[in-house]
Amino acid sequence: MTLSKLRLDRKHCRTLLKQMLRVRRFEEKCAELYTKEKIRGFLHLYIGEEAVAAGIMQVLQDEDAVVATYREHGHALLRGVPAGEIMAEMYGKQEGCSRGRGGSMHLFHAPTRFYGGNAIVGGGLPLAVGLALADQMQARSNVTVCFFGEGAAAEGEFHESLNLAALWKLPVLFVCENNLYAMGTALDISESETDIHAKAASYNIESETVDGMNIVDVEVAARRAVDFVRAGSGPYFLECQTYRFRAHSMFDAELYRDKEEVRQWTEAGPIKRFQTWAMEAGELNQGDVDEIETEVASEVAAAVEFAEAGSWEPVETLLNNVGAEARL
Amino acid sequence: MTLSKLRLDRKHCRTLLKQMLRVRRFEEKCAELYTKEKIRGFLHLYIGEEAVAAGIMQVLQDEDAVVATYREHGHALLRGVPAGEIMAEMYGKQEGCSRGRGGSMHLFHAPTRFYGGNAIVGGGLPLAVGLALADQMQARSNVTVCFFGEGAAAEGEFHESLNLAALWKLPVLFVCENNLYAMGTALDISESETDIHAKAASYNIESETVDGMNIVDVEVAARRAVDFVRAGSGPYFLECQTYRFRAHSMFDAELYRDKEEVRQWTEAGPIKRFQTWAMEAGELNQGDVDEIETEVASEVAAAVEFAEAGSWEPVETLLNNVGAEARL
Amino acid sequence: MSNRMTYREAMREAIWAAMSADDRVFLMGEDVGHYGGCYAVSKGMLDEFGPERVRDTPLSESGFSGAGIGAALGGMRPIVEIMTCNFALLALDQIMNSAATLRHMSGGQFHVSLVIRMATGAGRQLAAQHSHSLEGWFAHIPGLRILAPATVADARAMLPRALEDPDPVLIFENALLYNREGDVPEDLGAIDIDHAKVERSGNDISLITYGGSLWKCLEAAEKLSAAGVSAEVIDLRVLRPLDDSTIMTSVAKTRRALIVDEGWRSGSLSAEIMARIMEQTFWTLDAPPTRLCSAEVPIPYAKHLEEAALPQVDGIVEAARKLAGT
Amino acid sequence: MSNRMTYREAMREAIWAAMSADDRVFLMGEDVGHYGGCYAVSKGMLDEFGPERVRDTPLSESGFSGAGIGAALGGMRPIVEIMTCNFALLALDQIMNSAATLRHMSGGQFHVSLVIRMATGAGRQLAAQHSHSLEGWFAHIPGLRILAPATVADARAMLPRALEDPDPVLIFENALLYNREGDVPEDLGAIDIDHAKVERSGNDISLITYGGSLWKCLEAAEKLSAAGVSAEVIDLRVLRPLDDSTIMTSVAKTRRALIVDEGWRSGSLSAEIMARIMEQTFWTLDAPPTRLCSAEVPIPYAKHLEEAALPQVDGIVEAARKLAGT
Ligand SMILES: Cc1ncc(C[n+]2csc(CCOP(=O)(O)OP(=O)(O)O)c2C)c(N)n1
Ligand SMILES: Cc1ncc(C[n+]2csc(CCOP(=O)(O)OP(=O)(O)O)c2C)c(N)n1
Ligand SMILES: [Mg+2]
Ligand SMILES: [Mg+2]
Repeated sequence: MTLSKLRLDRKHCRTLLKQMLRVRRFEEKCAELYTKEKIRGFLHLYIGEEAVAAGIMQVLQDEDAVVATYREHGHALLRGVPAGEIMAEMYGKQEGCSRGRGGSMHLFHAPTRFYGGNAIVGGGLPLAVGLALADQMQARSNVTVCFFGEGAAAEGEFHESLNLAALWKLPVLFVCENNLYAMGTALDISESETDIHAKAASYNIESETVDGMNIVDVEVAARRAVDFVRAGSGPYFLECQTYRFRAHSMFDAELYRDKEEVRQWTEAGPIKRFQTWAMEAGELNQGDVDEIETEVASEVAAAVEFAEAGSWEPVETLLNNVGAEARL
Repeated sequence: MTLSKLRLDRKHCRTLLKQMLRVRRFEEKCAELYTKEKIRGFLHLYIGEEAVAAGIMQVLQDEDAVVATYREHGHALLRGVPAGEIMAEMYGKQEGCSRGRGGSMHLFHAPTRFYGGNAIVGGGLPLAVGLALADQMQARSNVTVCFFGEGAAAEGEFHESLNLAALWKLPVLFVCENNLYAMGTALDISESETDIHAKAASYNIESETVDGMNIVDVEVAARRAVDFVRAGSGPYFLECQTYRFRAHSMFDAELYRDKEEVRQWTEAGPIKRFQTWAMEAGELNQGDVDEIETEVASEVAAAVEFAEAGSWEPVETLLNNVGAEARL
Repeated sequence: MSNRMTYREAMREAIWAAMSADDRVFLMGEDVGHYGGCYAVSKGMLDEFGPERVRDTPLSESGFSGAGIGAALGGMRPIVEIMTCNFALLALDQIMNSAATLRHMSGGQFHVSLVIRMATGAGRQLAAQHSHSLEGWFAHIPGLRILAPATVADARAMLPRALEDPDPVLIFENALLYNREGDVPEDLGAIDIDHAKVERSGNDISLITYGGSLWKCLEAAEKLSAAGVSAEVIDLRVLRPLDDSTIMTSVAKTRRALIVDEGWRSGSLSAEIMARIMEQTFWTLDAPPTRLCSAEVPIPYAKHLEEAALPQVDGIVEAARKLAGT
Repeated sequence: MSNRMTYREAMREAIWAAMSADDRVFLMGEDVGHYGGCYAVSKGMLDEFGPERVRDTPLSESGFSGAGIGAALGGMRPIVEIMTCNFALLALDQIMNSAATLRHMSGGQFHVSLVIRMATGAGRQLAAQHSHSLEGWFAHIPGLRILAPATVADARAMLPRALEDPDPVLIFENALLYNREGDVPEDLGAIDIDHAKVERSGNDISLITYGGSLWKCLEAAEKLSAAGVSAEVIDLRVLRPLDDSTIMTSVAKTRRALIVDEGWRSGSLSAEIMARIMEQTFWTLDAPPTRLCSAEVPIPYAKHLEEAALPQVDGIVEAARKLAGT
């Protein structure tokens, strides 16, 4: 594992493992609740990709902004949105972080500057550009991190956003979560140039590719990238090579990839890998892991409890939140 | 002048000069007719850029397709649309190549596979991709040439189209007419990477830059490009560096560039340059030039006459050509 | 003679048959191939017809819709699939400024024989960005033909006819219908696809609707019948151009009309129908036509709120009874 | 006290004043800076406010509209200029799926205080891709506020109020109006921008319109008056939300309504207004409301055809007389 500029002491190892496990266990619970019909609509699991969001969130500050996709439970959780509010949102309860209006694909949270939750592929990129523009114009040294899949790189909005960000030297960190598939479309049938990070060069954007299954690598790269962006040097493009272990959504028959490929990637999963390494390196022991699992389990249980205990928004307020006043 | 693979005999020199002059004189007349209010709406002149379309049209075959922009009088004329029909179109007469429905920005002509005439910047690129796809799927060895300005390169449709063309190895020749300005927006305030042809690399598209003020260079490059495309090797991207001598449209106060810059480019104009060279090289003499001017003048005069003699479509047929039958 | 199948199977069979019959027909869109279609409509087609004709596209709605237009100009008969009408907004420039206008701008020289299919509608808790019902809104655009198959038979019959149309046709498939079963007659040619259809005959009130709401209206008509109100139910089927004559004939008979439309109320198709009724058959009315539309809110995720936002059977019954004065 | 100026000057003064008063306000769009604005509205602003606040953008309507949304979320007050509504189609995903829905999807946590200005309308022989009148069509979208200033005073007064709005506001400026002169009162605050306005009072018929057509209706009203028909002219001003009460009050008085709308007829704003009249004041009507809209054709280039495609004064007079039975 790359260790440059990163103090991998016991405490930090514990944090990294725990953060990944929080997402993993939370989402496993979501999948279970989906089959029980507690959660409905589309549910896109991040399982397998945890190292990406977990690595990057490490290096953000409170005032930074985050824009994500419809596969954003992990990002929300790791950004600090309370697990209970996320779960309640997926239940459709008014205690949810979007008052039950958004559901799984539209988690929002003002206190942590978490701007969603965007279910239009590529749609978050222009927003991130604008958030960064606002920071730049108001001379705030915040960073806006924008997560998206490699599938989004084909959309026109990707192109327009990267150009704007580079042209105006905006403080955006673009994080491409390259999990090789956009639904069932493999990268090589959607991009004439499959080296995603190389695209950044055509906009004069600094970029690099990192092993997204290795949280330490991700964190190191993220620190470099965020420092660069925060220093006012312009945008940065980070491609994280990763893989989703589960189906695209709960409706996907996974006809487009074979089980062996999935098995191999799962084998090299980010949690297993980091945990093994940290234990072998003597930074963590079984007791630590058990402790973390217990903490995480109780967080998840509490989240479910919170969601279960939540209430339904009265139907009378259906027209709320369309506009500031009910004048629309 | 580059002469590789090009037989610059007297006949060909005559052709090249004449083709450029046809556009120049035709458009000078258009400008005049605009001030007389014979032509209305927007009028975008190609004056100064003639070498680009003239050079490229040399190498096309009858079955090839052409897609252009709102600055397309020259392309239409050089592709073989009769001058009279173009002029009549700008008059709004039903003898016009689009029956007076389209005007200056929407010239169309089925017999020469001239697909417009598109006033949405970037809007022609996906069409060109589709035309090429149709040719590929029907195993025809046609080339589709798509002209657009450097301003279009910022649009999302540029990105989506280049990716599709490269991904599917489609027979499209993308011709970027880089005249340094998109209306009043200079290249360096609209692109983070101002080397336009370099963008093609990010899609794995072959590309080159050529001096668009030099018709011989353009023709040589076009031949190479068209051969490549016709051979089925995939798309090709040609950036032609050029300059528009006139305002963007008849409404433009030209606040964004200074007269000296315009003067310098005009000095190095494609017609002046080629004519001087051809005369110095002994390929053409003053008599040839005079003859060409006479031929061109009479073509333009005939076009005006045709347009003047044209008729107005009766108002009763207003709803025609919305759909095949009048069922819309 | 007829065959029983689901709406999904009907669409699949329609595409399959068209591809088999005509080499110029091909299917293009996101995940139509390897994934099998986001609603499994094109499952198995990649194996049958190959990747040239069952063409997975990158995520680039504007690009591949425009490519569909170009391919049509080049003599092909593309079926472009946009996963849902929500994403079709990304392709609207190509649809309105190119597909719908090319014939006109070219003075009739060119025409765009393109079919674009997309899913539409709410009801599956997919929230604001996946639940638009924009078919009525698209019906504003001259140059387009807008189809909204509600029945399995129409799902089967409309596509081949759309492919014969020399101009662009948009087919909106309400995603809630894919699993619905129905009968498809053997003789597809006998299915008229230019007109609205009286799906249920009645005398007291006309329920005018299309797509997913047809089934709600038919259910409501049953309930109304029990309450002594005889409701006629009209399936519009073609949203552009609207078939005024079927509408007016019905309204002239029942003298009362309720339009049920899953689009947002203001500026919806329901408004257009009300305006036309007013223009064409005002003097036969016993009462002003009314309408039941979606609430003017981005569709909420929570089930009870989503249900409240959409026209439902009980609401239709209530509105109809009020209008009928019972 | 009032000042005389053109519509263009009024828009310029409005933007200028807003930028001077509030650092958060900035203008962003194609050619707003060095070129001086495609309709010369922002001429001189680059020199005054610098390139940060008068921000020339690349041709990327979706990108910079979305950037405007993000900047609004980040606390700025962007004025995004899209040259014309024809090009706004490229930004529709950002407008409908983000700007209009973010408040709702986030359960009220976020709001998008964004103003998007764009030119609209036909009449200058710019043909099919430059002549759409889409304001009524955009008015279908919940979450947006749609303004259509027809007078010079409104051109001056609406922008600052739009900037105060916590939610997205779209301002449609009919390009034919830029050279029109009018008076702007010193006290802008006194201008109510939430309601429609009776621009001319009358008793026999209500002419309901907005934007460029207002002036045609006023001219028609003069002619009608000469023919003994007293026409009331209503300028809608705000197309979403519609001010039903001003409309209904007028129609209840005149009992006859003619809606004049430059949009294509089917699914136009005129249909919505007819539907509302039907819903709210049906029983006071002496005759069914009628409407005069643009012909359902992409706008042709030829002058006589373009004129024939749009509502004109003579046509308004004729339709009004027919309706008034004179
Ligand atoms: C504009 C748009 N087109 C299509 C879809 C449907 N869709 C949802 S996710 C997805 C795949 C996206 O792939 P990628 O960007 O790689 O992200 P991943 O799901 O792999 O994380 C598609 C096609 C959408 N939501 N938005
Ligand atoms: C989508 C769109 N946005 C804006 C415009 C207005 N517009 C017309 S031409 C033009 C500049 C285009 O520049 P470029 O592509 O370089 O072509 P050039 O005019 O220089 O030939 C602009 C902004 C348009 N027609 N379409
Ligand atoms: Mg992916
Ligand atoms: Mg240019």
